[in-house]
Amino acid sequence: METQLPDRPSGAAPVVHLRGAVALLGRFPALAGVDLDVDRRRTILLRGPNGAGKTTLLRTLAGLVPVTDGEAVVLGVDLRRDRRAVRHRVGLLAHATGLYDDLTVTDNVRFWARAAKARPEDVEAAMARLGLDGRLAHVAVGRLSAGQRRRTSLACLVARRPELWLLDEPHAGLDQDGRDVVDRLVRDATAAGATVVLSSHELDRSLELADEVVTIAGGVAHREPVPGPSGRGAPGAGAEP
Amino acid sequence: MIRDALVVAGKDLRLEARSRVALNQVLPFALLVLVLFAFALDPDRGVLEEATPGLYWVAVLFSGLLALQRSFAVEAADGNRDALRLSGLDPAGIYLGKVLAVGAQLLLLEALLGVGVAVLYTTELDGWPLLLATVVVATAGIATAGTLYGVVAAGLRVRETLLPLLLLPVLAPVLIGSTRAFEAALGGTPSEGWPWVGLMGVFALLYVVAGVLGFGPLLEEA
Amino acid sequence: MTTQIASTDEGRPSASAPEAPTSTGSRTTRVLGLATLVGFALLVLFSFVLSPADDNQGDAVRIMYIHVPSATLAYTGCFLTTLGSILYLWKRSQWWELVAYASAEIAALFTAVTLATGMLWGRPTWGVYWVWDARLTTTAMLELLLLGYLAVRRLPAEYSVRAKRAAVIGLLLVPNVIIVRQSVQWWRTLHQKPTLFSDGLDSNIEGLMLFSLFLGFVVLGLFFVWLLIHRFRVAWLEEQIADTGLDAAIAERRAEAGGVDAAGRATGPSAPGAPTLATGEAQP
Amino acid sequence: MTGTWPYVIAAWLIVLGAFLGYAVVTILRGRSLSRQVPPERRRWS
Repeated sequence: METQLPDRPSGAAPVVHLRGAVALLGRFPALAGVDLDVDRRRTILLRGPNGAGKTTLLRTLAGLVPVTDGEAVVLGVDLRRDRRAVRHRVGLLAHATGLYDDLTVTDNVRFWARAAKARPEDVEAAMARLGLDGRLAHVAVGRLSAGQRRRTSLACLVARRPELWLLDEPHAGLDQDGRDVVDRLVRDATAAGATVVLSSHELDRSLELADEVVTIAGGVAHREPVPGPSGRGAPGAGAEP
Repeated sequence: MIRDALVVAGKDLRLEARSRVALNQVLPFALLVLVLFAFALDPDRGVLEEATPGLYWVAVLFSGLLALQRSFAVEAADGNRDALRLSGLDPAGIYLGKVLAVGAQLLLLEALLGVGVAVLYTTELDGWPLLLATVVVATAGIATAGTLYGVVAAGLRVRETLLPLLLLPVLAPVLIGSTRAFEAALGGTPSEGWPWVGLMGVFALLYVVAGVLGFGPLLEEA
Repeated sequence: MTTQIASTDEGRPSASAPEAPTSTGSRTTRVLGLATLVGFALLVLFSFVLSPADDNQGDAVRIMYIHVPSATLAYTGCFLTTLGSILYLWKRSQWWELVAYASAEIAALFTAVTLATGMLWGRPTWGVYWVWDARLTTTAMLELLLLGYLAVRRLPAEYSVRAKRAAVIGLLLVPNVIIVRQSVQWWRTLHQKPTLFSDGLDSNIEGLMLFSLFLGFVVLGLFFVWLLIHRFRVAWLEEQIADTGLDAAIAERRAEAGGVDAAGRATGPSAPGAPTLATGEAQP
Repeated sequence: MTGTWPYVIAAWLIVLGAFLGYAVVTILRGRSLSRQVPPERRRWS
């Protein structure tokens, strides 16, 4: 059923290396033997129906969900041995924002950045990048719209400067401008040497970003060729249909 | 660890400064309890004066429970546990930070309740060194044990009912000790009170150690 | 000791037990159970017929033959719970975690029995059901602490989550009891005379009374072990039900891909067929 | 001292009843659970 992947050609160790990785949510095998390799500076798009295991895969890569079987190495850290060691090096944008409703946008970004020992100037830069440096900076997060909250958690992520970006539906709930910001962030991140794994249902947009598409279904990954001539090779060819 | 504790405590206190839940809700509740005791125990028969130390600490315990619930309600938001685990903060630091923030709020609460008792029950405060020492160790005990049991209950749908069941029996020695120590201080026999301060100190120490060691695994669950 | 209560297949030659039992009983428990039954019959005989009434307490002393052993075993169970919790957190031993859980439940039963018998002893002896005696109060607090542990252990969650939460609380059980006991003792002795129990039993106990008490310890001890084994096996079975069928679940999970995958491909732009593609090949 | 006998009897009845009840419940639970677990996982030795 699952595809046998050829062994990697020799070279730099991949950022993500999964072989037959199984992750359980309670008794349910959300990941039922995933094989996945991601090289540095690449952008991988995960697609698949709801409940296929995309979110669990991202949470597993972040070191949140334990891997119970198979191999799993992320950023050189063996997740089966010590999954905590990888956490401060990745940035996960999840559905839930994890922000404190009663604190302002600045308070939130500053707290999470300070927790990750980020530099203060990175906090300012990240907020400016997401368009949060104006009026919004001093508004309590509980009073923001869903899109604005998403921008706030993206700012927390940017300020941390993660080596591996894990974006769960980053375009969801954002306006046109916000989506453009996300796309630029992804491109800048890979240009700066980071690696991105994102899941999305907005294929038009994310296919342009992705170097590679991986379909997740039934807790197993299948690699696919990138459809069309787009991808990293032709960044300018992303004309909207 | 200390740095992380200060970051977390700063966040919690800032959160309180912005939302003022402890100030606007917990504190009035504590004063209300004092008034209710006066209704229940006739102030004219002297019962109230005799029972003042006990009533004071029961009021502290119940309102402290509310403060603890609040301290973990803010962390119960969707995805917050994940965010904390990913944050790079030392779990022991998170624990100590929350203990510090809860402890600071409790101290404020106790100070104002003390004024309330002095005014409403016309208690003459005496034996200051013992009173202050008792307040410090009792607060440390409530905050350290409460934060540890708070994280066990946090994130559960039943946390409002579970936390009192877990915490109040555990805090029984603190209630007994702080009440006896206050009685000793107010009664002019402070030497009887100091062993209790020691006992509560041991209690707080036990829970600091348990919390520093146990908070990480407890945060890790799920 | 590990194989005594539950073992995996290689625990002992299965020739002695060719068929898996359909209950939590085994030869050991049947022997223990029989001994317990006989023991209880003897204990009743000794407590009610053979042993005399006490000079001070009168017939109420007959309650003591079960009250004192229950109390001892309640504290033993509480100690076992803490021990099991420590060993679970330290060695990740599920066996010890289940021992901790089983003994906490049994300790709760014995504590309840201790409290009930203590009150029924107190009424004729002291004239009241309850006094704020150090031992009584500590035992009552122990019951509450045990109920807290059990409440946490029984919350629906994944095994490792439940076990970890409960183990942290179980670990603190004995320290808590010690501190509670210390505080209650100081509390009661600062203002009034020492515990009332001390003049009750130890003063002039001899002969048949001492033997009856000793028999009580033996019989209740046997019963405790018998219950512990059964309760452990029940807990074991509960976790086995939760555990079974992981392979089946994975196969089922993968089979989801069949239907969904086809649907995904129908809308997807890529051609069906072997989706094999080495990472390097896509590189421009 | 005949007044103490009701208390003694009550105490014993409560104890024996509680023990018996708990033992029966435990055994019955074990039986019903045994049926749901594959035999190789419930071999006590």
